[in-house]
Amino acid sequence: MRRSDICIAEIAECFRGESDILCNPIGISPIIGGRLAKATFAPDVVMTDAVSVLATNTLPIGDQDAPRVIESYAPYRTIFDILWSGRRHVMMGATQIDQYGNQNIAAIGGFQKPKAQLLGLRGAPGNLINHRTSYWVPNHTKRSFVSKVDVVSGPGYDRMGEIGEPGNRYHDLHRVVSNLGVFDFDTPDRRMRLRSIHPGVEVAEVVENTDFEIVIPDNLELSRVPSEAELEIIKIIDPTELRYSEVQDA
Amino acid sequence: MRRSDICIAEIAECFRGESDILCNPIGISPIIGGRLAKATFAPDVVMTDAVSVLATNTLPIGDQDAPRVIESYAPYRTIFDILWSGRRHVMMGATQIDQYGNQNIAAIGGFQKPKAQLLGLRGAPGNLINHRTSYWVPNHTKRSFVSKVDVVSGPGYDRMGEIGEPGNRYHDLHRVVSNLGVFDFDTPDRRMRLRSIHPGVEVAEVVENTDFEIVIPDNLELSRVPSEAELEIIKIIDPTELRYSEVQDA
Amino acid sequence: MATIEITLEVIYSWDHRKEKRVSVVNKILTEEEVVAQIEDGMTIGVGGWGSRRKPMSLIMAIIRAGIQDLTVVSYGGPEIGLLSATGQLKKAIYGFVSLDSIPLEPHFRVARQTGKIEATEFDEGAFYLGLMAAAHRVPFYPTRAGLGSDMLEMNPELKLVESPYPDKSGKHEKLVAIPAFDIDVSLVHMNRADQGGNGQFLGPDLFFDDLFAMAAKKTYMSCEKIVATENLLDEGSVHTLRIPRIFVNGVVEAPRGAHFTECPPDYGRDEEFQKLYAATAKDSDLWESFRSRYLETDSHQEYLRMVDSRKEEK
Amino acid sequence: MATIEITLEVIYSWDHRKEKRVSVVNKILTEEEVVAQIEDGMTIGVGGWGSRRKPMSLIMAIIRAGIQDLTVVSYGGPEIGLLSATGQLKKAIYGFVSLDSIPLEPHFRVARQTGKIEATEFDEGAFYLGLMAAAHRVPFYPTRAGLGSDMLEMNPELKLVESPYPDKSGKHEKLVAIPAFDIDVSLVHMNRADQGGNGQFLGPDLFFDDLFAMAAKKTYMSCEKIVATENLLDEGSVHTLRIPRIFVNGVVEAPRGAHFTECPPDYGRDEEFQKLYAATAKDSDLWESFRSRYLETDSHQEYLRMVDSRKEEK
Repeated sequence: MRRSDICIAEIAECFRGESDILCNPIGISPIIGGRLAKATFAPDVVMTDAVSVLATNTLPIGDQDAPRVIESYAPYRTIFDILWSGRRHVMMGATQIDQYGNQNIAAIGGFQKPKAQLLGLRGAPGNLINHRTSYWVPNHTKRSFVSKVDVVSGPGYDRMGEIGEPGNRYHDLHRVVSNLGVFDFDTPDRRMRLRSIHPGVEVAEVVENTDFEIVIPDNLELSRVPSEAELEIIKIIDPTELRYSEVQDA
Repeated sequence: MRRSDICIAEIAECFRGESDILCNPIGISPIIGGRLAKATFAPDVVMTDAVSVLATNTLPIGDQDAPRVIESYAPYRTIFDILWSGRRHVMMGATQIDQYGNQNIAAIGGFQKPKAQLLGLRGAPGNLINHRTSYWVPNHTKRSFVSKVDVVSGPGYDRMGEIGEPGNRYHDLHRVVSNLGVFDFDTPDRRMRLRSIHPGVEVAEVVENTDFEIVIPDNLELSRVPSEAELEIIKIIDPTELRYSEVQDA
Repeated sequence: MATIEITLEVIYSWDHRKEKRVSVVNKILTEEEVVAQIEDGMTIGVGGWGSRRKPMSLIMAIIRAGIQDLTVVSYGGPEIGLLSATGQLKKAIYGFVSLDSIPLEPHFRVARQTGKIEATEFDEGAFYLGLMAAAHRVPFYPTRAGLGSDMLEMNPELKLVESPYPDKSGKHEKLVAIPAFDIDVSLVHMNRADQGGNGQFLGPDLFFDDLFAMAAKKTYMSCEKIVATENLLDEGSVHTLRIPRIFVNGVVEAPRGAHFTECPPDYGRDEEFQKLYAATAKDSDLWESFRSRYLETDSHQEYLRMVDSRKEEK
Repeated sequence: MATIEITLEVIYSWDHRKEKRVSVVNKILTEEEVVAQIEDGMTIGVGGWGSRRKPMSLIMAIIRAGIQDLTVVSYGGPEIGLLSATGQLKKAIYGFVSLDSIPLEPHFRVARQTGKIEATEFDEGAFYLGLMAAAHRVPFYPTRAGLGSDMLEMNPELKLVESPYPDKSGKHEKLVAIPAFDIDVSLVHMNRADQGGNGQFLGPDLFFDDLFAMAAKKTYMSCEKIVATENLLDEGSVHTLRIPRIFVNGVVEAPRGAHFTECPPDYGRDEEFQKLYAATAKDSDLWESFRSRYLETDSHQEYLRMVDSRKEEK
């Protein structure tokens, strides 16, 4: 079992129980995982073709010519409508993430004159404050799981706690999936918790690669391994194995 | 020459000099007059087919099957966009209008429990505060040209003067055309002025049928009589003579 | 390894745990099942515009069910007139109330003049903003419309908001804050839909039906015809697929479901029937016979039979 | 009586005073004529999205004309990268700056990391509201987006606005007031247009080009092909006619005018050329040869010849 496929099954798990929302994962593994969820246990979510329609059928990633069974029109303006309505669960990447889930995809070294310009705020400020959001970090190190992010693109639980009611009422930071494990914020003080660890990973590896104190539960579960049926479906979604370039095996 | 045709030529005159705006007259004579303007001296305005498109060609009023040369899509949402952008000149009716141009199409006898419910505010509040507006009153009497309107749907110059800058900066009450004459507000105190009188109408008739003191200029002009070419075009726009049912001859 | 047929059709409905197909979302309901979700005192958003593409079969079902104390939010047409005539309407919130070919809804006129209903009247564009604010879950959107007119006097609950930014002369413009409508259930009528509730308009204008669907806690969609998802593009371009099923809680197949309002290209307005309806506002005997003949029917189908039999009788 | 041929074609262009036909609106311009309307220091709105349907032939004309101190407002793509590389860009106001297949615009990256340009960065949805506010001529639209993130720290000029309405717990929600963008000239690229400037998109998404057109004091539209008004529906449904000419001051026929960005269905992105362009951000020699070969051309046509000759050379 390759690590990437475990990650993808756990990304899919982020969307378990969802229906009648736009499942909107961004990036290679998130798209594969989101489409796996829709292809299996979450068929009632809607997903885009990554261009401008909602497609009922499962599309191979990056295949512009795959036949689409179109449910509805979804140009960017409609995506913002859906975003603001709250009927959306997005999975974004995070170049940096801290213990309360503050995410940075904007810049390293501060915004004014960054050492490294990253993607920018993109839709993160609006996503986080309007609907459920999960994150995907393919390279879990102390440089990605940091004690303090350089810029806050997507606000975490501490920041949103300061905003308070009613501004924070739709904030719902769901999970973080990394190449080492799955994390959530189901702790009394909303600090990040190791929810499950991928088979083959040691807890010490997670701790060593995290620049903040992470909550480790007493009876830690192992991340789920995809079934053979799921692996077949993953191969359909990602026939050219883009996923393996994103995640290193142990 | 029938009075109605004079009215229609003067309605058309309201749009002289306009280009690259939505000429949006509402009601029988206004639509005929607006289409006459576009068919002749104001070809660069755009007009709707009264349903959902902007049509380049001149359409007979009420003819759902007339071929349309469609310039652009204009569902109601787009009409509001255009309205708020200011690139529109509307001509509305007025059940009551006062000396500062306050218009009532909402109710007689106050809003709370009206003696007579009229159309309502409709788009008048937004129209008046966003772009040029003219009015059409087919029956000029003391009950329509009143000293005080029962409800203000479209605000006149006194009301907008109270709002002041910057709220009033797009307010532009252009003209009022009635079955007796043409009126504007080109006076120092923005009271209504008789701009021209229709051929065959006496000034006394206007004064007697107006419940406020109207400004009469020293050298009063006669309203324009449509040319024969215009009359031909009016017949094309209104082949079933709907216009004659709206305006009585003297 | 589990045996699954790897086809586009199959793979989107496979549960790896139970190793079986998951049923595809099916939200088909009857009018009665929709109306069972509506309670006395609720606020109902109604799509369409005037006497155009109104979800009349659902309105008739509300009348049959006798739900009381309703508030209707709409670019108003016969739904407001009918529900005020039957005494089920407590309050109307509207941009206008019209039958188009009859400029003022006659039963609405009566209701207003007798003080039978409460009324909150907005400028037409301001109404759009109240709907959009609800769809976007912000408490208000600002507009200039209403300043100087009696809209603010008529609705003393409306507040102004000052722009935090100065204009070029240093002034902070005051605008009217149009509050987000608080809608419990929206009802819209589409030309086509699939069983999941993806809606399609084939006529000239969507009106604001997508915003009604987004603005409400629950939305029910009636349609002329339910088609398979893969057939949605048979009759209109992708731009006509404007209400995604995520905003729809149930879908009702109701052929001629907008009668007597228009639903082009499927059918035009039944002007003759509309005139008949309009005439009942001024004559209680006419209303009583209209009510007993058309509103006491026990289904949309029977209503249509009564409508059609009238034509045959002539 | 005046002799006029009473045909649909004729009667909309007849002047009763002069008794002659009035010319039908014709706004066709060249790239140079458009650029002559743009002055140093202006704020330019640019339609499209990332590396999709950008009005590149107009951007190239701005580069040729050497207009300085520009502010660009856009869902940014190569227009921001190019104008910062040529030193003509003073400030960028954006929701993002991307080449899509290359997630971060590489020249923009350099400009930011060297502090060469000022930057005002918005949440993508907040950007939409700033554009819509400008189109609707209101000073701001409110949104929740930005609260809790560093968007407010990054843009200290942004203010909050408090809702005048209490929520159910009695609290008045504070929102970010996104100010209307102040755009002098907008540039958009359409698939088709008529000579009056009615624009048509035939690809998957209009993006926000209608709002750019409305939001600016003047708007210029380039297009792949100018067609007769009566042919506008030949290739797309009425829903694709989304920019009426009242918002367009001039229209330029520019086949392949969006190169190297995509303009489907007319053509896709020239990924190879985009890679070539992207590589120039890290190598001043490469940039110099790119600049002299492609940006010092004297017309869009010559630019295309240079692009095509490169392919032939290979």
